[in-house]
Formats: sequence, C-alpha cells, structure tokens
Amino acid sequence: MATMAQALRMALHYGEEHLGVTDIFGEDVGPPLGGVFTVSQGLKTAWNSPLDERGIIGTALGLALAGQKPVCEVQFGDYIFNTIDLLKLVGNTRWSSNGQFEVPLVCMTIVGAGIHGSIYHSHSFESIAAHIPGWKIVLPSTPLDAYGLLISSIKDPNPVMFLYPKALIRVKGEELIPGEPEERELKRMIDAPTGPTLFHIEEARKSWKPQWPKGLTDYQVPIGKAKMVQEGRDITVVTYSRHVFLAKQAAAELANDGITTEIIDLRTLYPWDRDTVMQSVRKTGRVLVLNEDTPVCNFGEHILREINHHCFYELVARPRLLAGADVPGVGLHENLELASVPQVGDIVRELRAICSEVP
Amino acid sequence: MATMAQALRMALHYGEEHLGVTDIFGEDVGPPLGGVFTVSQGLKTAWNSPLDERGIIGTALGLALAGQKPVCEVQFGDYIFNTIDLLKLVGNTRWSSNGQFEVPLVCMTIVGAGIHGSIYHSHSFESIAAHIPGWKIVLPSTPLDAYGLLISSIKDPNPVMFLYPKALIRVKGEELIPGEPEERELKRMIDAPTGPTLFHIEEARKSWKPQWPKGLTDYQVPIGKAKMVQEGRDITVVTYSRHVFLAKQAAAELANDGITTEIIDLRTLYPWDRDTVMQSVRKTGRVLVLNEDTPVCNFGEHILREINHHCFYELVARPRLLAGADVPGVGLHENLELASVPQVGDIVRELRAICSEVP
Amino acid sequence: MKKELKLRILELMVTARCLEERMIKMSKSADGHFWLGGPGEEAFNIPLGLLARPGRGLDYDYFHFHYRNAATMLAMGMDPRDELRQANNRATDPFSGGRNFVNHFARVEWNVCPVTSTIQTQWTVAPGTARAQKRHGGSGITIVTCGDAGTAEGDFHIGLNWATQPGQEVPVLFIVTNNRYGISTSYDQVQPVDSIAEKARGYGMQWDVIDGTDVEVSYKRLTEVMNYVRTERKPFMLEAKVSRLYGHSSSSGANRVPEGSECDPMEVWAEKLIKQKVVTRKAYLEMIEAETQRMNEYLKEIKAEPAPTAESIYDHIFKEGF
Amino acid sequence: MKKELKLRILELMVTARCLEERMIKMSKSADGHFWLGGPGEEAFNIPLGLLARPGRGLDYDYFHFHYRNAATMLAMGMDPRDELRQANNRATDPFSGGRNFVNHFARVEWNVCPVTSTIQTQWTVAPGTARAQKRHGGSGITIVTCGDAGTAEGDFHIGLNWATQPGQEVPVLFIVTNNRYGISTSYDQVQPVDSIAEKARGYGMQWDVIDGTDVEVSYKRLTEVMNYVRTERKPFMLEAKVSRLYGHSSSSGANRVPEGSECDPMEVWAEKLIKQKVVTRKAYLEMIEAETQRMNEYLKEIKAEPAPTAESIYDHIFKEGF
Ligand SMILES: Cc1ncc(C[n+]2csc(CCOP(=O)(O)OP(=O)(O)O)c2C)c(N)n1
Ligand SMILES: Cc1ncc(C[n+]2csc(CCOP(=O)(O)OP(=O)(O)O)c2C)c(N)n1
Ligand SMILES: [Mg+2]
Ligand SMILES: [Mg+2]
Repeated sequence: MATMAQALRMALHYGEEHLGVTDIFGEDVGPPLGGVFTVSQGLKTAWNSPLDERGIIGTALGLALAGQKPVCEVQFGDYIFNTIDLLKLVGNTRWSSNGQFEVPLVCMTIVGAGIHGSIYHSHSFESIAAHIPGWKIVLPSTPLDAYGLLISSIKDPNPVMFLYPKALIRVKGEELIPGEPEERELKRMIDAPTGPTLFHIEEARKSWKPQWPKGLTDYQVPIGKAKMVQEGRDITVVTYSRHVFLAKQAAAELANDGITTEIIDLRTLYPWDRDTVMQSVRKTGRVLVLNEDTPVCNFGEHILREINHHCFYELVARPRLLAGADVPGVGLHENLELASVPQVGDIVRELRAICSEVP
Repeated sequence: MATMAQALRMALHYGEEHLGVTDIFGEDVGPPLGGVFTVSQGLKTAWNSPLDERGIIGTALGLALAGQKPVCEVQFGDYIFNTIDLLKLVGNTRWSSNGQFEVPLVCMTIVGAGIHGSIYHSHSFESIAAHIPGWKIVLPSTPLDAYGLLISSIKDPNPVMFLYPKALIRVKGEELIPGEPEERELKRMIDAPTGPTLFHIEEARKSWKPQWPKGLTDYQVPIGKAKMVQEGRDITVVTYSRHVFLAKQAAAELANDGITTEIIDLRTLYPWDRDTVMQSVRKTGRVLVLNEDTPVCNFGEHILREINHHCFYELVARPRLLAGADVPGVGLHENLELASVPQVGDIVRELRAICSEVP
Repeated sequence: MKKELKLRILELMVTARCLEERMIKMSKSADGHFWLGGPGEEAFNIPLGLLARPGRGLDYDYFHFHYRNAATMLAMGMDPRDELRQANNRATDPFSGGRNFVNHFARVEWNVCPVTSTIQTQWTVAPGTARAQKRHGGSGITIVTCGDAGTAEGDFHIGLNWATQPGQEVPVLFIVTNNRYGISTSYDQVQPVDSIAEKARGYGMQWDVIDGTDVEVSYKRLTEVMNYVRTERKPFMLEAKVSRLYGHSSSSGANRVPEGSECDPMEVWAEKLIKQKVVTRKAYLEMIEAETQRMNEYLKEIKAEPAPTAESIYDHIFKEGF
Repeated sequence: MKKELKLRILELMVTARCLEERMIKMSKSADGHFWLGGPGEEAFNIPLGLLARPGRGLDYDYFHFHYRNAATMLAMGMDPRDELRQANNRATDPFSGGRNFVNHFARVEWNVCPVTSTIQTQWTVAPGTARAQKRHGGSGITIVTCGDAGTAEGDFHIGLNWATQPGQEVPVLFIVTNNRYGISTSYDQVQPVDSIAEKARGYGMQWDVIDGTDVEVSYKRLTEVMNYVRTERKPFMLEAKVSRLYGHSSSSGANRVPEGSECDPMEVWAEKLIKQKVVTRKAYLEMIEAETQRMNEYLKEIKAEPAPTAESIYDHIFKEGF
C-alpha cells in the first residue's frame, strides 16, 4: 500500500495532469530532493523556492491572482508563523474585493509531534489556522484520505490549508487508492533513486523519470465530511490526524471493560462536520475531543462550545478536551515528548473518567 | 479625569523614572508625534523605529536579552500578525534556555473595533496571543486599570502583551489615578501642543517639555486579578475591554425586567482569574462570555471550556459565547461594523435567551 | 510631449486633486470617516497610469498599488464616482462594496489587485503575478508601488529577491514614491542612505531615482523603464521623489503643508503650461472650479445609492457551488 | 601567527571534528535522534571563537549563532561534554535541559543567546543587543551568524537596516557562512548575485568576502573587522566561503561528501602545519585518535547522567516570585 508521502505525490501528479496545477513549490520541493519528505519527487511543475516562507505565501497569492493554480509548501508547520499576516490577506482577498478576485491556492505544511522533532519540528498549526477567516482547512490521517482531500483541495477555488501529520507521512495505508499499483511496483515507479550524499542523489536523479500509474482517478474526499472510524455506544471521541490511531488503541483497552467507543476522524477542520459529531454525541451522551495542539484557544475548545450549545441537555457527563500541555514547545527527550502530547494512557484515563462520571 | 492615553503616558513616565524602563519605541512613538494615539508624548526614552514590526519585536527581544527593560509598541494590533514567529520566540526563550535567559519586555498594541476603523484598524488579537505560550496578556478597560496594569507589566520580569482598546483610548476615567492632577491642569502639563500640520506640530514641540505630576505612585493592578464590575444574582457576564461598558448597558435593560447581572472584567487574559469567574458562575448558574474577536478558536471558548469543566453540574442553562461574526474583517460602513461586533442589542438578546432557557 | 498630452495630464491632475479634496472634506464628516491619498504625487502617478496597460488577464499589466494611487487610477480611466463610492462606503463601491477605506482599489477587469492596508506586503505578492506573466509571454508587466518608510519591512528584500531569481527574472516595475515621511517619522531619522533604489544593485537589478514632481521627467523615464521591463522581461526599481501635500492622512491633520514647504506638482505644471501657452490661467482656474463642482455633484448623486446591508457581511467569503 | 596558536587551532579543529563525528554516530541511534553541525567551517569558526570575548553582560560580546558554531563554542572554552549532553538530551544539558536539538546553544554566562531553529530570526534580534552595547560604551560587540540560503528571509534586510539607523549605527558583526547550499537547493538556483555580503553596500555598511576554509585568511580578516566593529561601533558584514562536509544534517544523509568535492579545512591546515614542521603527521593522527577516544569516554560518562523528567516540561516558563 502507498504511504501518505506517495499518496500526496500521486495526487499532485494528478493535479498537474488533469486539474490545472501550474506550480508546486517551496523550499527543496523541486529537484534534486523533491521535498524533505519526498512528497514532490518527479513532479513536472515542482520548483525550489528561496528559503523564505513569506515569499512563498506571497508568490502563491500572486500566482493565484494571475489565474494560476499554485500548490505551495511551507517545509514545516513550525515555520509558518512568520506568514500569518499574509495568510490573513489570502483569506480576506475575495471578501475585501467584494467577490472580484478568486484565490485558488493550496498551502501544504506538515505538522505535529511524534518523531523526536524537538521544539521546532513538533508544532501544531490548526488552532491558529482555524482562527484565520477565509481558509478551508483539512488534515488527513490516512494515505487514501490524503489523496482524496488533496484532489478536493486542488479542485476548490478557495484557499485551502492542507495540513498533514509528520508522524504518519511514511506509514502505509490500509485501503487502496484507486489506480494504485502493487506496493513494490509503486515504489519502483515513483520513488526517486537515493544515495549516501546529496552529490550521489543529484547524479542518480539526473536521468531518472517517474513512471506514473496510469489508472489514477480524481477520487475525492469531500471537504467538510468527517469519517466514522468506528461505531460505539458509550462515548464519542472527536479527533483527527495521528490521534485517530491513538484513540483506536485506547478504545481497544476500554473494550476490555465492555465500553464501546465511537471514533470520529474530522478530516476537515474548517468547515467541520457538525452533523456527524452532534449525531454521535446525541447518541452516546459523552464526548472527548482530542488533539495535540496547546490547550489555550485550542480548536477542540471551538468544537466543545458547539457541542455544548447543540447537545447540552443530552450530555450525561462533562464533555472534555484532551490536548497538548500548555508549554512553549515539545522537548526532545522522549520523557518530555511523551509528557507534552496526549498518549494512549492519557486517552484511556480521560475516557474512563468521562464514562465513570456520575452527575 | 485622565484619558486612557494620558494614564498610559503617566505609567510609562513612572516606568522610565522609577522602574528601569530603558526604551519606549515603535513607529511614530518618539518625537515629534509621541504615538499616533499620544501615548508616548514627552517621554525621555521614547524613539521612532523604522516601519517594521518584525524589527520592533526582534530589537525588543535583543534589548531584553542584554538586560534592558524595553517597552515596544506595534502601532495597531492589526499589524502584529507578521511577527507571530518572533512572539513565539520571545515566549519560549526562557523555557528553551532552561531558565537561563529572562525576557523582561512589554509589547503594547491597540486593538478592537468601534471607531469606523475598517478592515485593518479593527482587529482583535487576544485569541491568537493567548495561544502563544510564555506571555502574560492584559487588556484594561479603564484609565486607572490601564495605569495599574502597565506598572505591573513593567515590573514583571516576563514578557507581557499589553493590549488596549482603540475605542476607549480617549475616554476619561471615573476614578482618580493616585497622584493625578485636576483634568485641565493635567492636560496643560502633559499633553503636547498640537497644530494644523506636522510642520507646525514639530515647531511647537521643539521647545516643549512635559511637566510630570509629582505625586505619581507605583499603583498596581495585579496581573491575574479580575474586577467585579457589578454584582448580580441571575446571570454572569465574563468580558473585558470595551464590552464591559456594552455589558453594563445591556444589564441596565435587563434590570427593568428584574434580572440582575453580575459583570466581570477579566483585565488579565493570561493567566486569567478562574476563582472569581467560577465563584460567580456557581452563584448565578448562567453565564455569557462576551468579546469581539472572531468566534473560531476564540479566547471565550477557552473560558467556556473551563467553566464547563468546573461548574458543569451547577449550570442551569447552556453557557454561551457572544463574539464577533465569523468574517474576514470589520467593514467600514456603520451597518457592517455594527453587524460584525456584538452590540448592546445583541447582548440583551443573548442574556434574555440564557435567562429564559428552561432545561 | 504633444500639446494634447500636456493638457490631458493637467486635466487629470485637476480632476485628481479636486477628487481628493472632495474626499478630505468628507473625512471630516460622517460622509467619509477617513481619508488618505495622493496629492503631491500626480506628476508621477498620472504618467504611470497613462503608460500602463489595464485589462484582464496575462496580456495586460498587473497592479499592486499603495494607497496614494488615485491619480493613476484616474489616468487609467476610473470614473471618479467609483472612488467617491468607496470614500462614502456605498454598497455600489466597486472595489470593496463599502468595506474598505478610501483609495483601497481592487478591480479585476483591470488586473488591479486589492490594495492592502498592510504596508509593503504587496512587494511579496508582486513577483507572483509577474512569474505568471513571464511564463505566459507577451509584454504584460507587474507594477508595484510603495512609500519610502515601508521599505524598512522585510518584504522589501523579499520582493527584490524573488524578482531576480537566476533564470527566473520577472517583469516587475518596483516603484518607491519617496515623500520623505512615514506618518511623522522623517526619512533622515530612519534611512541610512540617500536613495532607497540603490539597494537594487545588490540584486543585480537596474534602478534609478527621479524627480517625481516633474511631469516631463516622470513621463520620459517611465516610458523608458516600462519599455525595458516589457521587452527585457526583467525587473527595474524606480524611486520617485514626491510631495505629501496634505500630510499623512485625515488622522494626522489633512491640511495643506505650509505654502512653499513642499513642491505642488500641479501648480508647477500649470505655470509651465501657462507660460508655454498650452492653457490660459483663466482656463486653468475654470477647470478647477468645474471639477470641484463636478465632484460635489457626484457626491450628491452617489450618496443616494444604497448602503451595504448588515447581512452582506457574509457575502463573498467563499466561492460556493463550483 | 605564532606556532602555539597554529597548533592550538589544529587541536581545536580535531576536537571539534571528533565531537561532531561522535554526535553523527549518535544521531543514527536512539542516543541522539538527530544531528546537524559544522564540519567544514572550522577554519573560520575557531578563529571567531578565539577572538571573541565571552562573558556576562554589556562589557562582553553577545552571540546569536547559527547551528553550525560548535567549533566556535569550543574555541571559547566549551566543555565538549556539554555539547554531548545536549546531543544526548540529558537533564544536565546546560543549554536547554534536554529540550532542544544538538548545536542549539544558550549560555547566559557567555552572552550566548539561545540558538533558534527558525532560520534568520537571529538577524532581527542582534541589533537589539548591539543597541544596548552601544549605549553602554566599551568595546563589546554583537556577533551574529547565518547560512547563505537563510539570507533570503526578510530578516536579512531587517538586521542590516536596524544596524545602520542614522546616528544609531550599532556594533554588529554580521557573518554569513556560505556553503553554497540550503539543504538541497544550491546557491546558483536561488541567489541572483555572486556575493551576499555585497548587499551591505546598499545600507552604507562595510563588507568583505573571504575564504573561510583558510585559517590564516580567516584569523587575519576577523582580527581586522572585529577591531573595526569594536572601535568604530559600526556594523560590518563578512561572508566566509565554507564547506559542508557532512551534508545538511542527519536527515539528509550525514555522510562525508565525496572525497575532494569540497575542501576539508582541517586536512588542509594539518598538511600545512606538517609541512611547516609545527606538527608531525604521527602526532596529528594520534591527536585524532585520542580525541575520538576522549569523546567516546565522555559519551559513556554523560549517558549515566539523569534524563529530564516528565514533570520538568513545566519548569522555567515564567519567572515566579519576583
Ligand atoms: C504593516 C503596517 N504597519 C504599520 C502601518 C500603519 N501605517 C500606515 S501608513 C504608515 C506610514 C507609511 O509611510 P510610507 O511607506 O513612507 O508611505 P507614505 O504614507 O508616506 O506614502 C504607517 C506606519 C500599516 N498600515 N501597515
Ligand atoms: C524559518 C525556517 N524555514 C525553514 C527551516 C528549515 N531549514 C532548516 S536548515 C535549512 C537550510 C538552511 O540553509 P543555509 O541558510 O544556507 O544554512 P546551512 O544549513 O547551509 O548552514 C532549512 C530550509 C527553518 N529551520 N527555519
Ligand atoms: Mg513616505
Ligand atoms: Mg548554506
């Protein structure tokens, strides 16, 4: 099965070939590297930008204003925070011009902890992103969703912030992407040759051309639709990204006690799927919102507010948020990382607490 | 009574004279203007920076690292969004260096709508600010609190984000600042002479020197302490800044129906006064959180989460947030501005809705 | 320069000035709330507009303006009523529907990208439209303007750097209108060197500094440099020294600077044309009178147009139903 | 250059190299997780450290380093164990308590400001410490380093601009160590001109470009320019051409570049000193052997030191009880 990096690469290729993508760019996005996580290897419109995130967002906006279809990348979500004013401009351009100018761009950036990334390769970005009006925001957890959401993002004429999880970028999927060849075959076809040093890599890739799978489709995951990961009767977990998998592990533990957990993978954070969430909460009456961003003005607090507003009298226990610790960063040592972002044990603890709450 | 601008100016003067403030700087902060809102007129350490917010925050950080005590200004909160990465660095410097480096700086910026400021002179900043770890955040609503909080901010060895409301900057206080002279006298003493053009202003101010009131004190409003603006039995409003006054007007309307409203002015947003808020909510069982920032990942959602967590079983109605509209900006025309940020009528409507909610 | 052109420029100067003065008055009442604009820059901004190629799409020029470009817009053919509609924040304001401050243009039919209040960000956006133009071919260029103080932002460097990438030089005309002030802060307080444009050299970019209060100098040099950018498909940086006759904005005293303290390019040009007998003093004064009158009437007219509605705040955030 | 100094520099080079190689090995196991550092920059970075004046407060130099300055820190007197403590993220890591990546120094007793992962922001902070130093008087200066690719950020312009404000020029030594790469992107792809330092001219700032793989050139020019900054109290920009012998970081293949493709300044210096009979080849090889051994032992030693605890994540966010 394809990894998320391969899935994204195939979706970008599909975008170039069939959806009018004109520019895929960012730091080290073009040859020879094709992205620090291999996402943009072998793509015909990929190019290397200067090391300058403001210039990347600004140029993407300019390209979009001139009718192009850019997909830009900020190498790590940790380095997007010098562009917030520009992201606000991107988000308000259509509205400020009273509907005259479209800004059909996609901004991709990799987020989250879980790989010993230390202070500056562990940041979440969704909470601040969601506070910026005018953007749609997606954050897939599987290669198939990553493919389908990227196709949808490219097709969307509005700015889309495409976040994707660092910890899952190399994880293989469990579902086939339409048109995806067999695993080793896929690797042979679209993974660029590598080497011990940059010099070797450059050399090896000079003559290399990817062989793109013929059968790729415009398979889409609609923006705004959550995924029911597993159904349950007793409690709902609303989460996304890496924590979908941690939630599943926690749910498995609770299952031993006969507690069944419903898990919702939001996939899109703006606009998010209120229907699926509210329906589930109405059924279970108990809910944990789970993510790894820091807890003050956390996106989960937004979800909680809406849940409270719409399901207050149906809740049988306090709804809760389990988020990252309120600290300035994720420390490098494993002890620090594990204590800074929710782990399976923490999730189990919270789920049990909610389930055992007696009003 | 002093306006908030005069109160801040006096606190800055006190800071220069008695609390070791070394630099008060920002765009147009020094002579001849002394700040676009007159806050820094006549101050001996005030100087004009280049038009560059990143440089302002970076230099403030550098000065603080070198043992100075800078108070920097970003001319409008609307223009602080190109510095978020630097604000994050300021907030994580002490922690990242394992406690070695102190960053004793104050960053002042004026925020909020209410003066026909259009898209870029109406922004709120508290929600994003509160998401950045390592900062204390204050936002006064009266000249006396502004004075006392600025003294506390300067005395604090940690970075403090000093937000203050555009709509109230010229409003006179109702309480005397310790050592404050009579109103006309104060104006004569510390307001710089003005003129029809910049040329006249420059000329007039060449020979001008402020006469600082002798009796100013280090009157402090402690960071982290909310103010009980008025007591009530039926519902609690948790708010701050300009909306304290709108809440009072709304409460006066409700009083006609015999509903009494308790109003809390948070004054400090990080760390905020959980005790005062929870105590009030436990008493009234009903709560409206009120501010004018946009609603997704709004600081009020953070407060609501905590209220829900700590007072869930004491609430007799759904707690609510009344915030700004989820739009990319505040439009210039009055119709737009009034529709974009909560007005008295909106507050009355929400308060009535909460009070009439029957579980 | 042909006589007709000379006269046309004078007429545009008068229109621009009368329009701005009309809006300054509005800013002092509830009619406008606020003003900032371009009196003192007309001798440069009008030639710029006359030489530009407005239109929609890659065959035309793209514009990323500062908030002092009303005269440029007029020279490009803007109906002064449209500007008044924005100043009076009518729903009919074609640029922003009553949302944005005056002189914050946006006109998709002319490739006029939304003027942003955030100083200097336009320099970071401009290389993007120019990159699309370079790829497209033809002679369309990107024109971006800014003030002197704003060049302190990092975006100044970013614009120049992205416009000069090896093998990817893009056709941007970078313009700094240097009025020697940023609000109250004088050039001498914050700028280390005599000219801002000189920094372009460090990027291997051509540059020049001109007297932007002189119509003929501006027209000639703009013709040359626009031709260079159009044909070489490379960037150029032009700094124009201009006046700021009404101060920064209505918030910092929109009153004429003291007589003679700054050059009024309209007066200078009018005197020149009177001397050259291109126009009589009487005709010039009548022109001012007539344009003042016209603007008053326009204002009356547009004030009757509908105001934006409360519900409209939600319009145009996202494109739906694609 | 005295013989003792020559030998001292070689020793430091060997120590720095053996330390980095020790850490590269660690990065391939759970001992380190990650590595990036400075092999290839020693001929420049060691003279820099030897000529700097570490200490606490305004009478000393302030440092805002890039993540390739380990050799500088060693030359300033750093115990290699401290670096290993960070690489192995021990609680005893004096720079960050096991929180930050290797080569992210912070040492308040030496005015070494925290190295940030955010490329180039240090250039926006440096004028701040220098402003305090200018006001204080004396000869303390601020030293800030960065790579070539990072100079594309707007912060590059900001640093130069704030350091050259009229009447407020501040004593900053701006250093670009140009290894002609940013991760995988070559200098030629993204830099429009031959030298980065030349941009300083546009700010009225002195500048120079040197061969940073040559010890004597580096030592001499650094002596001169540091003297200029110390005494003139004005900024200077120095670009040093250096090698990147182990690639960008452990994430992009921390393996030696192919033999001969980039100059190894340690080998060059050793050959020179062998020729000059300052050292024998045997002594040099023994030195490497001994230092490698020392680093292995240090690692064993520090691995026994305590790990940071989970609860410690909340330490040092705010200063309490003031
Ligand atoms: C990023 C940003 N910072 C601050 C401001 C506030 N501001 C508006 S205009 C201005 C001065 C601009 O001066 P200059 O660039 O010289 O242009 P001029 O107004 O003189 O034409 C300032 C500081 C802003 N609009 N945007
Ligand atoms: C603001 C920011 N953007 C991106 C990165 C990711 N990154 C780390 S090092 C690097 C390349 C730096 O190249 P250069 O400035 O030449 O320094 P060198 O590593 O070559 O010494 C990049 C892109 C970062 N750390 N910070
Ligand atoms: Mg100016
Ligand atoms: Mg480099």
